[in-house]
Amino acid sequence: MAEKRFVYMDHAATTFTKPEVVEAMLPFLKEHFGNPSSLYSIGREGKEAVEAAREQLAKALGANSEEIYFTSGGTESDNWAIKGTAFARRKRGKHIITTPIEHHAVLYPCEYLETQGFDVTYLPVDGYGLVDPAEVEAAIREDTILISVMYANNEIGTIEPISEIGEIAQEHEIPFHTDAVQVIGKIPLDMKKKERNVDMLSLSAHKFYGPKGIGALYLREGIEIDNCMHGGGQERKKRAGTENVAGIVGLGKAIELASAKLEEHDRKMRKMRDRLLAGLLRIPHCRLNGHPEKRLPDNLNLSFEYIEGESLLLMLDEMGVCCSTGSACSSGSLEPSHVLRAIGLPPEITQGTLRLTLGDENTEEDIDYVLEVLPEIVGKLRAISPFYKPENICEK
Amino acid sequence: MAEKRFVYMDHAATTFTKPEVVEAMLPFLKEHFGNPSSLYSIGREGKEAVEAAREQLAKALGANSEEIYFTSGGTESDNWAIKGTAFARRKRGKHIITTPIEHHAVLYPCEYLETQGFDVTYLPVDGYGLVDPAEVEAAIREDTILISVMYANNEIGTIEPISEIGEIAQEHEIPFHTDAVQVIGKIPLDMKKKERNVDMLSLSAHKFYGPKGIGALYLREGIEIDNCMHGGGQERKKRAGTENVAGIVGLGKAIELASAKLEEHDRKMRKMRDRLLAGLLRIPHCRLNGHPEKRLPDNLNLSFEYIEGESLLLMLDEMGVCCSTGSACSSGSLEPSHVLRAIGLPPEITQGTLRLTLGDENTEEDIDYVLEVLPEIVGKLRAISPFYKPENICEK
Amino acid sequence: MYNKKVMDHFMNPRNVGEIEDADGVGEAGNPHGDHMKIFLKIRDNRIEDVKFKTFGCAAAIASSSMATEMIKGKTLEEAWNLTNEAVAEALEGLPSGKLECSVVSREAIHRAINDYRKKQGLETLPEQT
Ligand SMILES: Cc1ncc(COP(=O)(O)O)c(C=O)c1O
Ligand SMILES: Cc1ncc(COP(=O)(O)O)c(C=O)c1O
Ligand code: FES
Ligand code: FES
Repeated sequence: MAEKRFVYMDHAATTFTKPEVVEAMLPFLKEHFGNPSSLYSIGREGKEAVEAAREQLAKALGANSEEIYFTSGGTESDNWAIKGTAFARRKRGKHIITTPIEHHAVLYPCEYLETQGFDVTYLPVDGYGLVDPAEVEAAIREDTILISVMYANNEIGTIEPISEIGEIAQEHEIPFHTDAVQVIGKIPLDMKKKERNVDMLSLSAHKFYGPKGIGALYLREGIEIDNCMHGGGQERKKRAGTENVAGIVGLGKAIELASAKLEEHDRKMRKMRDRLLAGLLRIPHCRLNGHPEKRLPDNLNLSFEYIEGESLLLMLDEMGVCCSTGSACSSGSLEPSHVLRAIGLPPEITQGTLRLTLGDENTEEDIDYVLEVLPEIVGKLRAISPFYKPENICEK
Repeated sequence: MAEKRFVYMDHAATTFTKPEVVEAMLPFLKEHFGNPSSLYSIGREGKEAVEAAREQLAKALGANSEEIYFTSGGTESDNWAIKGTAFARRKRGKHIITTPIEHHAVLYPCEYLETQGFDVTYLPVDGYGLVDPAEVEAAIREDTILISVMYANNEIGTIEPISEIGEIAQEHEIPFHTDAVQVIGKIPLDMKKKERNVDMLSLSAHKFYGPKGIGALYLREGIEIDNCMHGGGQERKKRAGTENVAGIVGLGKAIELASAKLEEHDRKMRKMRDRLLAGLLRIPHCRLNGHPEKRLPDNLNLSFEYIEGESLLLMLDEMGVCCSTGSACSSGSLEPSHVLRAIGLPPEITQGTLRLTLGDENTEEDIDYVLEVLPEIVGKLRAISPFYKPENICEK
Repeated sequence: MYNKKVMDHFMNPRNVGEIEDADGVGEAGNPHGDHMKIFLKIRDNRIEDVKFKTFGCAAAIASSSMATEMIKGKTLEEAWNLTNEAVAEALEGLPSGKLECSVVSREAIHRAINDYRKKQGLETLPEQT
């Protein structure tokens, strides 16, 4: 086997924090520690830094900075958007439309709302995980108060037709939320143009080389929403709690860095990903999940028949390769991925599924390495699998 | 006037982050960036760090580590405790007991619950801000499902009779929450002994020399509570969202450092505070708010008649002294403090109120400095106040 | 998550394979789709050789490997009485929630022994659950 090498290919789970981002944060952990709500000078420094980060993010999204609210991460943004809208609009109706392939940070708030008297429609998705805008339109009822469809799926990478769905939502005057956690720093957004029909959008800094525990919710002006965090007057009285100044500054720096290199990043990711995919598809009984074209530039989701994902993951880890079997949040649980189930993947194939997500520091050498070790490991695991018939073994 | 000196006396608003804390955090912003939910090695490092911090906090509280849940701060902990308990127990009743001097992170969730059909009793407090346990008992109804009384008030420093109130709650089998945000690192707690009747307790790292944007909720085993953040399976499925690993590690280090020096810190704070108080009380028409003995060792809340707080604060800032007029969250607002109103302070006196909260890096020289500049500034402002009668001027 | 011993048995599982003319073959699975197939070569009431194939997580594979090591050379009675706790202990512990993954090996062993007994015209023994 090849010489062991550390290859991180789980950027959809979390990314490292870029050194420039850590540098930008440090002063706010150290000397500029004031509470941004305070009137005196060292408080104002924090306040200014928070507002500068808000500008950075607004610029990247083509949004107004008054439409940006910092939160503790993607989960809070999703929870706030879903539950906040539902409770604020409950007098108008109790129907919510979403998809079965959302992140749990959207699905579980919806399930919670079901226990509170709301009614949720989970749209069908096709074998690629695509939502059909016509199905959205068909699901709309008199009492529909919210539509939430993720921008791109975190497991299989499929990108949804957000503009089309947004247009339908807009026509029916229903607020439209999208979980864009996996999209920021990869696909250019413009809340004034391309995404003009998106009313709420969630993001999380640790998916684009920022720190963990900080995110934001884009809230289009005029959108009716209940607060989720009640308390002090921070974030223009919409999200209470002393600001995580260092985290916010880190998010600002991270989005600035990502925005400056969107195209370059996209090209680099695609090139590496396509070579990796071509190489891995040579393994027999291996299939790509998610849409072949409408997918994130850095995501590969592959099922290897006759083997089990955790074993595959751990053997890869032993060889220095970090990746994931589904969404990171559900690894360690025995439940098969709800996304793979929703796209109709049979359970026995679902089990042997691996997600490889590329990122900034990956190199062509990393691709070479994975192309060397992964097929060997698949072969090894198949050799001990009671389901695998020897006549099928055709790895070199 | 004395030579200008930077004196931070607003530790109740936020503290600086101790260098050892920043040191402890850095590796988790840099090389150990893995997602704690991931199975491979670099994820496990994050997981272990989170669990080590949980142990540190549990030890400091005399709690089991399974009773600790990390949150994004004191505000989230309070919101979760209040709304989570209310919604989980709404079938049993709709009555909540709290006080009018709680932080907004408790008060506003209560007000929100009132819009959702709950009924909230705000207990009376005396002139010192003390709650009478007999009043708690008297307020209990058949349908009372939660009692929340803060451990110590963030503005006037008064420490409430938490043990006694806890005992009453326990006798009536009503869950008891306390906001201990201002207490951690100052007063030793023991959830197995002294605080054995406290079922839920909120804390926030940036009040004890940890980072902003991270806190915890102590939840006694068996306590019934709805999730506030729904999503991934983090925090034993009770608080979803990718863990703020660096923040959690910082909280752990900060509580460890604070716990090791509780007594020393207490002695040091009291000594400085008492000298500062004695010196300031020489200013005529100046009064101490809050209880003279049952108060936090580092808190002074003083009203200077005939002057206005914001002016006082800004002049002090010009002299390098950072402090606050009330809670940091409400400064910048023109509303008089709800706490000072609740203890019956007349509005014209409330206006001239200053909160000075001492901390770790304050020195006797800082006290000397404030004792020199503050009386001068008070004198200066009184001299331009139309309400102030010259015959009252008695500063040297 | 897994200790060194578990990782060793997972990365280098012992006794992997099939025995063409096995005296007893047993298969067991669980609802998650995990599956083990075990092959026994038996002489004089002793397990002379054993091979297995397993589809499952690292805990399942390591338990299969350890269980086969533990029954090799043992009498059928000894092999029958091997508990999954003993396997877990020999592995120096499994993570909580992964103890169940070792149950499959015990069931497969029981079935292989019963398969052998059936072929010998003996009555099968009741499997504990
Ligand atoms: C699509 C999607 N939504 C939401 C989240 C939740 O974000 P966070 O873990 O930062 O709260 C994630 C990542 O875990 C995600 O991939
Ligand atoms: C008593 C009290 N409760 C709650 C909070 C809220 O904590 P945080 O701002 O960290 O969310 C504070 C501080 O602002 C406080 O002093
Ligand atoms: S005069 Fe400015 S706040 Fe009242
Ligand atoms: S055998 Fe299924 S998770 Fe271990």
